[in-house]
Amino acid sequence: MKLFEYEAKKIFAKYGIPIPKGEIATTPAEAREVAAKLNVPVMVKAQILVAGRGKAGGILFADTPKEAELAAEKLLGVEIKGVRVPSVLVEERITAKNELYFGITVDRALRCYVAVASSEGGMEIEEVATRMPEKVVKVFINPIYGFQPYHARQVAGRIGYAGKQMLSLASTFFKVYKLATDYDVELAEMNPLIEKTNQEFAAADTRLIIDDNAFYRHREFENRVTEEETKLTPQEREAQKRGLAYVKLDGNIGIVGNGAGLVMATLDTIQLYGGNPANFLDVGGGASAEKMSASLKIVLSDTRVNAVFINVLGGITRCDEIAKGVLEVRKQVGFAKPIVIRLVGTNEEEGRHILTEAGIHVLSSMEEAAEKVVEMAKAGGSNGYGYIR
Amino acid sequence: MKLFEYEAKKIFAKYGIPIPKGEIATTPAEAREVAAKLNVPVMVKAQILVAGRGKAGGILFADTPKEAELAAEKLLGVEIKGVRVPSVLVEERITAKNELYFGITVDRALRCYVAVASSEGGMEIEEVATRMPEKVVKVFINPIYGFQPYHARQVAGRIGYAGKQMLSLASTFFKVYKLATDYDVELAEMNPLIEKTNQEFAAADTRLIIDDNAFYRHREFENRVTEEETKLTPQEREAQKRGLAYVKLDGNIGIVGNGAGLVMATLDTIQLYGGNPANFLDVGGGASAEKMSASLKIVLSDTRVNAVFINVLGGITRCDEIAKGVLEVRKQVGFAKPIVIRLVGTNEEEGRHILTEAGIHVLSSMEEAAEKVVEMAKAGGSNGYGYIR
Amino acid sequence: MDMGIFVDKQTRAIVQAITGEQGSFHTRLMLDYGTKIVAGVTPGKGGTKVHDVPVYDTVKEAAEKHNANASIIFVPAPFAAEAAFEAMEANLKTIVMITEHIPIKDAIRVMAKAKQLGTIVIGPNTPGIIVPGECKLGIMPAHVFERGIVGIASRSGTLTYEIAAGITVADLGQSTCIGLGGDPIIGLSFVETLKQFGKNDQTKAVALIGEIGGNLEELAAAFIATEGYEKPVVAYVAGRTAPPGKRMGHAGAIVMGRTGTARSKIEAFSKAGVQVAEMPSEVAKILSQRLMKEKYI
Amino acid sequence: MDMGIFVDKQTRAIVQAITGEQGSFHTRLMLDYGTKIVAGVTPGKGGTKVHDVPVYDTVKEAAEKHNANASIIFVPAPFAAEAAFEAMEANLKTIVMITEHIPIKDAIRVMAKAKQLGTIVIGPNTPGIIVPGECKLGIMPAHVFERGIVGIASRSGTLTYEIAAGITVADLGQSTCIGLGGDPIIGLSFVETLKQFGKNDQTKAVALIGEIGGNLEELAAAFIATEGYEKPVVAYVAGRTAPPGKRMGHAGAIVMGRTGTARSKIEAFSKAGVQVAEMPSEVAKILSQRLMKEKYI
Repeated sequence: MKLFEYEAKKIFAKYGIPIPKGEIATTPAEAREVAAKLNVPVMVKAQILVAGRGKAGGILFADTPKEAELAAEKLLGVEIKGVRVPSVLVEERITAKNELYFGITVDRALRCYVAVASSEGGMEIEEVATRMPEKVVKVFINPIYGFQPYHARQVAGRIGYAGKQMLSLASTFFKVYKLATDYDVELAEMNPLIEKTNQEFAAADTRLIIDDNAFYRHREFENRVTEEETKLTPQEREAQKRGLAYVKLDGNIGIVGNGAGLVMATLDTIQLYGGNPANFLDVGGGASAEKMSASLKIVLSDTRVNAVFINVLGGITRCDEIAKGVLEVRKQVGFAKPIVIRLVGTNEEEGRHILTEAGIHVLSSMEEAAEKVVEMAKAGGSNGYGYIR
Repeated sequence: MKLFEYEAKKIFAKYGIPIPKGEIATTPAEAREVAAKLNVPVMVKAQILVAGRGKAGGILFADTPKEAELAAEKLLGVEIKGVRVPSVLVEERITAKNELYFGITVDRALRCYVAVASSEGGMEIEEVATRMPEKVVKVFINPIYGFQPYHARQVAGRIGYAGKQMLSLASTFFKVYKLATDYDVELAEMNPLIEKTNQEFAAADTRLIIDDNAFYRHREFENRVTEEETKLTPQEREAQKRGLAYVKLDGNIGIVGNGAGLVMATLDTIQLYGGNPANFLDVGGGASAEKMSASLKIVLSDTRVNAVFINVLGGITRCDEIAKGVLEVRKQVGFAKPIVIRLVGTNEEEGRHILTEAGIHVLSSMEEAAEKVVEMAKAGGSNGYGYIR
Repeated sequence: MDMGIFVDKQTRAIVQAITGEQGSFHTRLMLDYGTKIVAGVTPGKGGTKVHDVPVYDTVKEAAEKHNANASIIFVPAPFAAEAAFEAMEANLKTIVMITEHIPIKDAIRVMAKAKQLGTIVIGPNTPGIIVPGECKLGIMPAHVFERGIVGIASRSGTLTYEIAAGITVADLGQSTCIGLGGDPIIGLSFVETLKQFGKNDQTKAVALIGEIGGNLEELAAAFIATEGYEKPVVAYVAGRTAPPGKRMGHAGAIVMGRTGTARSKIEAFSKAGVQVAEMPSEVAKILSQRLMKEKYI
Repeated sequence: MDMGIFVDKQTRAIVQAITGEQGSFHTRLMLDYGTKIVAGVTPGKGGTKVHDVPVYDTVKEAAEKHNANASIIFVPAPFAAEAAFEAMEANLKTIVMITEHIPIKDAIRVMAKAKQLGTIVIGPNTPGIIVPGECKLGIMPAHVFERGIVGIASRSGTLTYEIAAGITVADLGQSTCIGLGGDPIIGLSFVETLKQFGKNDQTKAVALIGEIGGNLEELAAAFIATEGYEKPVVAYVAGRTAPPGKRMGHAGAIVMGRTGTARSKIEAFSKAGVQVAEMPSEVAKILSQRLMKEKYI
C-alpha cells in the first residue's frame, strides 16, 4: 500500500527525521490559512500517489497566502495523470544547496533489503542509475545483522559528506532504516533529501510503500484501507471485498481465469490476437461455484465490457464447480454479453457436461478461445452474434 | 539489580503471563484490606530480596482478613536473614496440582541465554539439577535467531505436557523470553509455576534480575535505584555516589585497593593471616588523588573498622596521586585508626617520597603488609600501636 | 541415475499444518501419488493421525522419529516463517513453502538462514515440486505431468500446468517441474535451477516460465549467455499487457518504475539466444523442434 | 618462531575512539611500546590526527587504507558492541575490547558473530594483551612485563600485574599475558587460551588467574585433566572471602547461588593436578620450582 506524502511525512517525523513545516488542506481556504500560519513562501503539493507529479504540474509555488489559495484551487479536484487530487500539502519552501537521495527498498535477486543513496536527488533514482551509475551508492543489508549506524556513516561518507554533516546524515539514514523495518516497508524514500544553506538537512519529499502482507502487524492501516475503498470502481471494491485479485485495464474484453500467471498469459494472448482486455481477474486456486459466480458477475457488471472470456485450467480448481458458478450467474442475472468458456483439467468431463446440458459450448484450446472472443468483441459484442446466448 | 517479587510480577502480568491476584501492603491494616478484597484464603509474603525466604518463615498463610493482618504484623519490620521486611504481598492462595520451574538466564561458558525448565519446581533449580538432573531441561538460545515459539513448545513437551496445556505453557514460556530480552535480564524466573487443579497455569513466585549495565536502556529503573539508596549504609551510599565498587563485609579491617582482582586477593590474603576484612573497595583504574581520598574517607568512616590496609599496584594508577590522596585525608580528618600502606608501580618513587616526607612508612610486599595490618587489628587497632600515626 | 532434481523416491517428507484443511487434503493427494509423507506437525495435535500419518507437536520430534529430510509447509502466513525456521533447525534440507502472503521481512530472514545452512527452499507461494513418477511435494494436479526429459522452472501455478500439459501431450514429459513461487522473495532463482538441470542427466531441455517483476529472468538470460549453457532453453514470459505499478495477482508480479517489464525479460532472453514463446502452447512446440534438431527425440 | 599468541610484531592495529581521553592516552603508550597503531577511528573526526596517527570516520576506511588486522576498542559501553561489529565486518581478526559495562545482551551478540567469523575477541572489560617486546594491545603498565616463557591468562587487571611482576622478578618473564576480561560474557576462555599456549613453543608454563563467578576455571581444570595438558600450569583464584550474591568489582565476579565459588574452582584445579597458589606471590615461586624440575630454567 502506498501512503500519501503527508501520511509518510508524519511517520518520518515520528522517527525524528527533519521534514519541512507544513499541513494538509482539502479546500483553497484551508490552504490559505496554512500558508498564513507558516508565514513563509510555500509549496502547494497535490496529494496523489502517481509518480512524476511535479512534471505533470502537481506542485505549485506560492509567495503569499492568497497565492496559496489560488494554487490549491487550481489543484483540488483536478485530475493529474488520471487521478483526482483529493488534498494538497502546503509546506514551507526550503532553499536547497543540494538535492540528495536516500531510500530503503527490497533487492529481490539478493533477497535482502538495500539502502540506496545518491548525491543526485530530485529525480527518479532509476534515472540516476541509468545516467550516472557512479553517483548511486548501494549497500545490501545483511538480513541477520541489519543496517548498523556505521553502515549509515559509510553511506554518508560515500556520497561526499564529512564531519558533523556526515554524522547528521548518517543519523537520518539510520532512522529511515529503523522506520523501514518497523513498518514492513517495500520502499521508504527521501527524494529529494535537501541540504539546506545552513548545512542542515530536510526530507523535502518522502514516499512509503507498506508490504500489504504485513498489515496484520500494522492494524493502524486497516482504516486507511477502508478509506481507500471509497475511491475504487464498483468492480474493484467488490473484488477486494471477496479477496479476488482484480486489476482494471483499458479494453473491452472481460477476463476471468484461475491463477495469476494463466490470467496474465490470457491477457497477453488476447492482445496478440488484436483484442483489448478490460481487466485482470484471478478467481484463485480451488475456487468454489460461489466464488466463480461472484467473479463472473463483477466482470459482467463492467459497462465497458462487451465480451467475456472465462479461461480455467483445473488443478485444485474443479471444472464442475466452475460450470455450476457460470450457470448460477445465468440464472441470477442472465448473460447480456457473449461469453467464451475454455475449461480443461480436474473434473473436466463433469464440467463440460453441466455446461453443454445447459446449452453452453465449451472450448479446450486457450488460443482458439482467445481468438474467438477477440472476434466477438470486435463485432461489438452484439448479443445476437454471441458465442453463448 | 534484583526486583522485588511484586515488582517482577507486575512486569510478568504486563506480558500476559498469568499470576495470582494480589496486592502489596506496608501495614497490617492494609494487608487486612487486601485480604478482604480478595475474599479467598491468602498468602502473606515478605518482600525481601534474599533467597530461601519461605524456609526462613517469610511466607505465612491466612484464611481470613484478620489472620492476614496478624501475619503481616508478624512479618513487617522483622528481620529475615538479616534483612528488614519493608512490605508484604497479600495474594490469593492457589491449590497446586503440580509445581513447575521455568527461567531464562545467562550461560556464561556458552556465551548465550539459556531457557531452563523442570517438572520439579518450588525448590532452587540448582538443587533439582543436583538431585534429579534428568528432571532439568535446558535449551541454549541461539543469539542470532533467539528463542522461537517452537522452542517453547519443545520445552513444554519435554517436561511432560501435551495438547492445550502444552500450547498454554509454551505461550507462557515464550512471553517470559520476550520479557527477558526486552528487559535485559540476567535472570527471569517462575518458581514455582503452578499447574492448577483446573489445568491452567499461574506464576506463583517470580524473580527478575536486571543487567545493571543496561540501565541506560531502561530509564524506568533509575528511580528504583534512588529508592534503594535509602536502604544503604552510609559507606555504601557514598561509594555508589562516587561510582566506586564497594561491598560491605563482616570484619574490622578496612580495605582500599586498585583493581577488583587485586582487592579480592587482598581480602583473601588478610583472611589467610587470620584477619577479617570489613569491606571490599576498588578505587578503580587511574584513580586521582581526589578519588583516593574519597575512598579512604569512606573506609575510615566505618565505625567497625579498627585498621586500614591500602594496597595499590600502580599501572594506569599513579602512586604519587595515591600518596597525595592519603595526605589529603590526614589533613582533612586525621587518622584515628592505624593504616598500612603498600604502594608499588607507576611513579612509585614519587609516591613513596611524598609519604615518607610526611612521616608515613610505605611497604612493598603485599603479604608483609597484610600480615602487619592483621596484627594491628588484632591488637584492637589502638592508635598508640598503629603503624602510622 | 537421478530422475529429477531436489526430490526423489527416497525423499521422506513431513507436512507442517497437516491437520488444516489444505494440509490434510493435499497430504492425501501426495500419498496417493506415492510420495513418502512420513509424519505431520500441528502444535497441540500431537498424538493424533491424519490419513494414517502420525501427527507431532514439533518438527524436531517428527523429523527425528521418522528420519525425515524434507518438509512441505501449509502453515498460515503469520506463522509460516517460524515454521520454516523450525524445519531448518530440525535439519530438513528441502522445504516447500506453499503458504501465500508471507511478509517480505519474514521471507528475507528465512532465506538468509537457508543460505547459511544450505537448505533448499522452494517458494513461498509455490505449487511445489514434482518429479513425475517419483515424488510430488506440492499441490499441483498430478495428471498433467508425465515422466520425461524437460525440466520446468516457473514463477506461476496454473500457467505451469497449462504449459506442462502441452509438454506431456507432445510426448516429451518432465524430468522435474518446480514452482519457484509468485512472491518477491523466493528461495530459488532461475539461475540456481538451471544449474541443477544442467547437472541432471534426465533433463534434456529446460522451460523457464517467467512473469513481470524483479529481474530473475534477466539474470537467467545473462547466466545462459555467459556460461554457454549447453541444454536447449525455451522461455515464456507472462504479463506483456500488465500496466506498471499494479500487482497482477502474485505479490511478486509487479512492474516497479522501469524495472521488471515483460519486454525487458523477453529482450534479455532473446539476446541470450533463448527462444521465447509468444503463447503458452508454443513452448511445447518449440521444445519439440529443438529436441528433434538435437536428436533427443 | 612465534614469541607469543594472538598478536606479534606484524600486528597492525587500529584504535576505535582514538580521539577520546583513554583512546588518545593509550595510543601514545602503545606507540611508545612499539605497537603498530596504523590508524584510528572516531566518527565525525575523519581527516584529523592523534599522535600523528591518521583518524577516519569508519573502520572500513581505516582498515582498507592501512591494511590493518586488529583493533582495540575504547568506545563507550552503549556503542561498544556496534564498534565490535564494525571491526569484524572490516575483517579485523583480533579485537581487544577495553570497554567496561557492556550489557550482557550486546556482548552475547558480539561473541556469536565473532564465532561465526572466526574473530578473536579479547575482553570486554580487559586490560588487553601483551607479548613482551613485540606488541602491546592494551592498557597494562609495560614495565612489569619482560620477554620470557610463562603464558598468563587472567580475568583480572591489577592482580595480573601483581603476579606478572613477580614472574618478571623471578626471571621467568612472559611469552604472552592476556586479560580475558572481568565481564560475565567474554570472548576467550581459559580453555581456548590453554590450547593456544599449548601450541606456542615459547611458552613453557602457564599461569591462570581466575576469580569467583562462572565456571571457566572448572572447565579449564576439566580440560587439563582429560586432555593431559603437557605444560605445567599454576593457578590463582581470587575471591575466597567473597559473600554470595555480591559483585566484587567486576560484573562477572559474583557467586550465584551455589555456582562460581572460589572453593569450587580451587577444588577443580587441585583435582586436575593444577597447583593452586594461596597468595599472589606464590605463583612465581611455584612456577620457578616446576620449571626447574622440568629443567626449563
